[in-house]
Amino acid sequence: MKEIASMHHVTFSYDTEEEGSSLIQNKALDDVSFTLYEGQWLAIVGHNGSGKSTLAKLLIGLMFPSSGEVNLFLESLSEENLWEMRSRMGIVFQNPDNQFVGSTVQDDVAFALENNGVPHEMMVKRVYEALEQVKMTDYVNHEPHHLSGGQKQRVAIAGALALRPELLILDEATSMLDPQGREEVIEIVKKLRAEIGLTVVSITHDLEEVLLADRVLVMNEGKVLMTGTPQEIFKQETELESIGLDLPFALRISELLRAAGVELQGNHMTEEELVNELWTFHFSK
Amino acid sequence: MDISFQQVGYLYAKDSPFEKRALQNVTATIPSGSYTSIIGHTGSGKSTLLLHLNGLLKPSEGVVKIGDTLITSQTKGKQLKDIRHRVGIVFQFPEHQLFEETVEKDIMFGPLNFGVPKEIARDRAHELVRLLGLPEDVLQKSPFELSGGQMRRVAIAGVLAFKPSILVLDEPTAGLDPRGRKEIMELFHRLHETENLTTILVTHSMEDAARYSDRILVMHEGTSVMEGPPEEIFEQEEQLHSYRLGIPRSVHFQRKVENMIGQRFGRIALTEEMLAQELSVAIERKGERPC
Amino acid sequence: MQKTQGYAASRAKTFDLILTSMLASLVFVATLLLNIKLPIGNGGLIHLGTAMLFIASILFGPKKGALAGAIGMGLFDLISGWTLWAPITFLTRGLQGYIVGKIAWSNGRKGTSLKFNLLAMTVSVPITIAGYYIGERILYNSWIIPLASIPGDIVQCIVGIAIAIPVCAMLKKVQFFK
Amino acid sequence: MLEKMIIGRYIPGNSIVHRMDPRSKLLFVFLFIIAVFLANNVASYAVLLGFTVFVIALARIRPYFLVNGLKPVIFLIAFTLLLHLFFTREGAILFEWKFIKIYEEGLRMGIFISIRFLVLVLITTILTLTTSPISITDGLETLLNPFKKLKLPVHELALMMSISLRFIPTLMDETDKILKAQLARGSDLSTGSIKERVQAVIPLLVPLFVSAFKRAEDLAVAMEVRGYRGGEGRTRFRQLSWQTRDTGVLIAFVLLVAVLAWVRK
Ligand SMILES: Nc1ncnc2c1ncn2[C@@H]1O[C@H](COP(=O)(O)OP(=O)(O)OP(=O)(O)O)[C@@H](O)[C@H]1O
Ligand SMILES: Nc1ncnc2c1ncn2[C@@H]1O[C@H](COP(=O)(O)OP(=O)(O)OP(=O)(O)O)[C@@H](O)[C@H]1O
Ligand SMILES: [Mg+2]
Ligand SMILES: [Mg+2]
Repeated sequence: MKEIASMHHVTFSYDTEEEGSSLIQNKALDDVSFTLYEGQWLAIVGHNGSGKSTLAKLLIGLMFPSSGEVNLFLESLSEENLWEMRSRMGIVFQNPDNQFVGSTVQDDVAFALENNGVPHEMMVKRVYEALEQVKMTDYVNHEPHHLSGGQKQRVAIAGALALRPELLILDEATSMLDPQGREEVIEIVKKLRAEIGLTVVSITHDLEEVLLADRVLVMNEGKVLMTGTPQEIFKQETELESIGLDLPFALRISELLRAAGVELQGNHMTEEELVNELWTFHFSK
Repeated sequence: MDISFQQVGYLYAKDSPFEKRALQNVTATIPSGSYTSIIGHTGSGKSTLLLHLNGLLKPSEGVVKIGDTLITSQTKGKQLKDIRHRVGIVFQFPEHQLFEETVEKDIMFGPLNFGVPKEIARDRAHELVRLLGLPEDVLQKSPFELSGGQMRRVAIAGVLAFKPSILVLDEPTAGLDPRGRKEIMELFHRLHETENLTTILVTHSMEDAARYSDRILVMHEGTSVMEGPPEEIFEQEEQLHSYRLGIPRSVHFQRKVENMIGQRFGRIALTEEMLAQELSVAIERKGERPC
Repeated sequence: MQKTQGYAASRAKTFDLILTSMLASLVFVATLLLNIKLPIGNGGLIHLGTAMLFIASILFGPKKGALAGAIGMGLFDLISGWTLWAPITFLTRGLQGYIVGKIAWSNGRKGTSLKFNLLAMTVSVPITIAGYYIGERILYNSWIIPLASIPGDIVQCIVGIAIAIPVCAMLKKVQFFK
Repeated sequence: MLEKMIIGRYIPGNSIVHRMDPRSKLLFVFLFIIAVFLANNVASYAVLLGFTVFVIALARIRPYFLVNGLKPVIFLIAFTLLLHLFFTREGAILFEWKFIKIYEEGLRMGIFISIRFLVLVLITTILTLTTSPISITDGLETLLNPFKKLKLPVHELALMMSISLRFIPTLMDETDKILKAQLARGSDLSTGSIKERVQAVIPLLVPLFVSAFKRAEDLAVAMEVRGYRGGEGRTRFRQLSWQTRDTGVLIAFVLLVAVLAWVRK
C-alpha cells in the first residue's frame, strides 16, 4: 500500500499573547503520529478544541509543526514543496459561505485550476467533469446565495476534485448543514470513494459518518487517544464516553438493554447487527 | 399565555417583482406552559413563523394572538416592545449577536433595554453565568475571547436575562459537538420545568423533538399540516414521509423489530431509554410464553 | 530565511486583499441601509455608508480605507442606478478614505487617538464635498445645482462621525482589531 | 426590511446589447460620455436623443425597468431644468410674472442640459441593466490590463471587486439577522433622541465587523489552500470574446461622432 500522508511525533502550540506572564503554552497538538495509506478513509473525532482542525491545518501546510515531521506523498512537507503538495490535495472547511470564492458555481470550481495555471480548454473540461461528479451540472451559472448549504459544500468538493487530488480532507464539512445537506455530502463522498478510490480524511462529530470510515483517530486534548477500525474504537465505550463522545445508536441501545438485564452476545455497531441478534437469540427461540 | 395563529399568511418583499410567499393559512395553537417542537423540511417556513411570535414580522394576512395581545399587519411600536419583553428568541448561531466589551455588559443589554434596573440586571447576569455552567471569571472578559461553546452560552444568557415567559429556540445547538448539544438541550429542558416557561423549539432532529417536547407542530411548504403530541405525530410515518420528514431512530428501530416479530409494542418508544425498556419487556413476554 | 519571508508576505497579502474586499462589501451594505430607512434623523437622507467608511479607515489605515470607500460606494453607484456618478464617487470616496486613514494613522497612531480620529474625519468632510462638487459641476454644467447636495452631504458626514467614534472605540477593544 | 432591496439591477436577457462583450460596452459608454459634450444645438441634441432611443430599442428592456432605473434622477433632471430657467438671464424675455422672468436662453439651456443629462443617465443605465456586475468587473479588468505596466494592481483590483460583489448578499443577510436578534433583545432603532438612535446602531455594526473579519480570515485560508498566491502565473476561466458586433459598436460610435461634428454649430 502506498503511503499518502503521515505525521511523526508532531507537536504544535499557538503563540498566544497572554496578559501577565502566564507562560503556560497550551499544546494544541502533542506528539501526534499516524500514517494514512492510499484509498483509506480516515475519520478523526474528538470534542471541540481537541486539536482536529490544527491537525488538518498542519497537513495542508498552513502551519508547520513546532517539532516532528509531516510527510505527504512520501516527501517531507516544507515551504519548498508546499504549493506542489497543495495541488495534489483538496480540503473543504466547515462554513459553506466562507470558502466560496467565485461569483458563480463554475467560477468557483475553476478557481484552483486558475491558480495552477491550467490552460483554458482543459480547465473547461475539468470543471464540467468535477461538477458532474458532485451532480451539480444544472447549477453552473448559479450564484452562491441561491444555493443551499449542502449544494455549496458539494461545489467546494468539486473545486477540490477539479485538480484531481490524491487526498481529500473534510474539516467538519457537514456540521453546519441540515440533515438533507449532510446526506447529500456524505453520499457524494461515498460515491467518490467507490468510483475513483479517493483517499479521504474526514473530521466529524457525526457517528454515522465515522462508521463509514476504515480507520478512526480519536483526539483528546491534543493527543491521539486511540486509533483503529470503528469496531475496535467503539469497543472502548467507557473511555469514549469519559471524553464526551457519543456512541452509535445500536451500541447505545445494546448498553441500555444490558443494563435492563437482557443478555447480548456481542457489540453491535449497526442496527442490522442488533436486530439480527435480537431475532436469533431472543425472539425466534 | 396561549399562543394562536389564525389563518396567518406572510409574503416576503410584498408588492415587488420579487414577492415570495413563505406562509399560507397557518392555523395552530401553542398552549401556555407547553414545550412545542416545530419540525419541517428546509424552507418550509419554520423560521418565518418564529419571527411572528414577537412582531419581528407582522402577518400579511390573519392574526397572531399571544395571550391577550393581537398582532396583525397593523400593529405597531409600543405594543411590540411589550411583546418582545415577554417572548425571548434564541436565534440560530446566537453568538453572532454578541457585541459588548464584556460578557457581563452583553448579558445586561436586553434587560436594560426593557427597563430593568441596572443592579438587578447585573445580578441576573451573575446568576445566569452560574446557571449555564460558565466560570465566574468570564463576566469581565470580552465575549470575543471565548471558545465557540462558551460564546453560545453567553448569547443564550443574554436572552434569558430579561426573563421572557415564552422562550423560542431556532436550532439552538447547530454546530456544537455532541456533548455541548446534549448539555444545552438538557439546560433548556430544566429551565422549562423550573421557570414555568412556554418553550418553542425549531429543530431538524426528530430525536430531540421526541425526547423533549410534549407537542409537535409540522410545517410543510408554508402551511401547518399536523399538530399534536409526539406519540401521535410519530405514529404517522407515511404522512411524515410525504412531508419529507422522518421518525426518531428509536421509533424506526422499534418498527423494524415489530415487523420482525409480527407484534406491536405497548407504546411508541420516543427515546432510547423507552426503546430499551419496551424491548426488554417484549423479550420477557416472549420468554414466558411457551412455544 | 528569504523563502519564509516570501511565503509569510504572500499570505499576509492575500488576507489584506480579502479583508479590503470585505470592508468594501460592508460599506456597500451600509450604504444600502438608507433604503430600509434605518431611522436615524428623518430617514431617507441618511445612510450608514459614510460611517462605515470612517470606521474602516480608522481601524485599518489609509490604503484599505481608500479602497473600501472607493470600491464599496463606487460599486453601489455602478449597480444601483447612479452609474453616471460612479467615477466621481470612486475617486472622491477613495480620497476620503485615504485622508481619514492617513491622519488617523499618522506617526504610528493606528487610529488610537480620539483627537486625531476626530480631526481626520472632520478634515475629510470639506474635501469630499469639494470632490463631489467638482464632479457634479462637470456633470450638470452648472455652478449652482451641485450646491443642492451639500447640506445632505454634511448631515451624512456628521452622522457618520457620531457613529464612527463610539463604534471604533468598541472595536478597538476586540482582539482582532487591536 | 432588507428583502425590499434588490442589489444590482441587471436584468438577464438575450438582446444584441446583452450579448455584447462587456469591454465594447464599457468602452462605448466611456467614449459616449465624452462625445455628449459635443452637442450644442437643436440638431445635435436631436441626434443624441435619437441614438439613445435606438439603443434602448436594441436592448429590448421593458420600459418599466428603465423608468424604475430613472426614478432617483428624475428629480435631479427637473431641478436642473428649473434652475436654468430661473437663473439664466440672457436673450429675450419669454415670460414674466411678478419677479419671475424666464429668458429664451434659459429655456434653451435648460432643455439642452436636461436632455444631455437624460441621455447620459439612460445610456449608463442600459449598461447596468444589460451587463451583470461580474461581466462589468471582467471587462474593467481586461480594459485596464495595459495599465499593469504602470504598476497599477489591476488583477488585485478586479479580484477585490468581484469578491466584494460576491459577499454583498451574504453580509446583507447577516445584517438582517443581527438586526433582528438585537431588536428581539429590545434594542430600538426607530424611537428616541438622535443620540439614542446613534447609540442603537452600535449593537448592529460591531458584530457585523467581527463577522466580516472572521469571514475574511476563513476565505483567505480557503484561497490559499486552493493554491492562490497572487496574480502571477494564473490562467483565466472566464474568457471574453470580441465579436463582429463589438467592432460594429465602435464603428457606430465613430459614425455618431461624425454626425455630431457635422450638425453642430
Ligand atoms: N488561532 C488560534 N490561536 C490560538 N489558539 C488556537 C487557535 N486555533 C485553535 N486554538 C486552540 O487550539 C486548540 C485546538 O483547536 P482546534 O481548532 O484544532 O480544535 P478542534 O478539535 O478543531 O475543535 P472544533 O471541534 O471546535 O473545531 C484549542 O484549545 C484552541 O483553543
Ligand atoms: N428574507 C427573505 N426574503 C425572501 N424570501 C425568504 C426570506 N427568508 C426566507 N425566505 C423564503 O421563505 C421560505 C421559508 O423560509 P424559512 O427560512 O422560514 O424556512 P425554514 O423552515 O426556517 O428553513 P430552514 O430549515 O432551512 O431554516 C423559503 O422558501 C425561503 O426561501
Ligand atoms: Mg475544528
Ligand atoms: Mg430556519
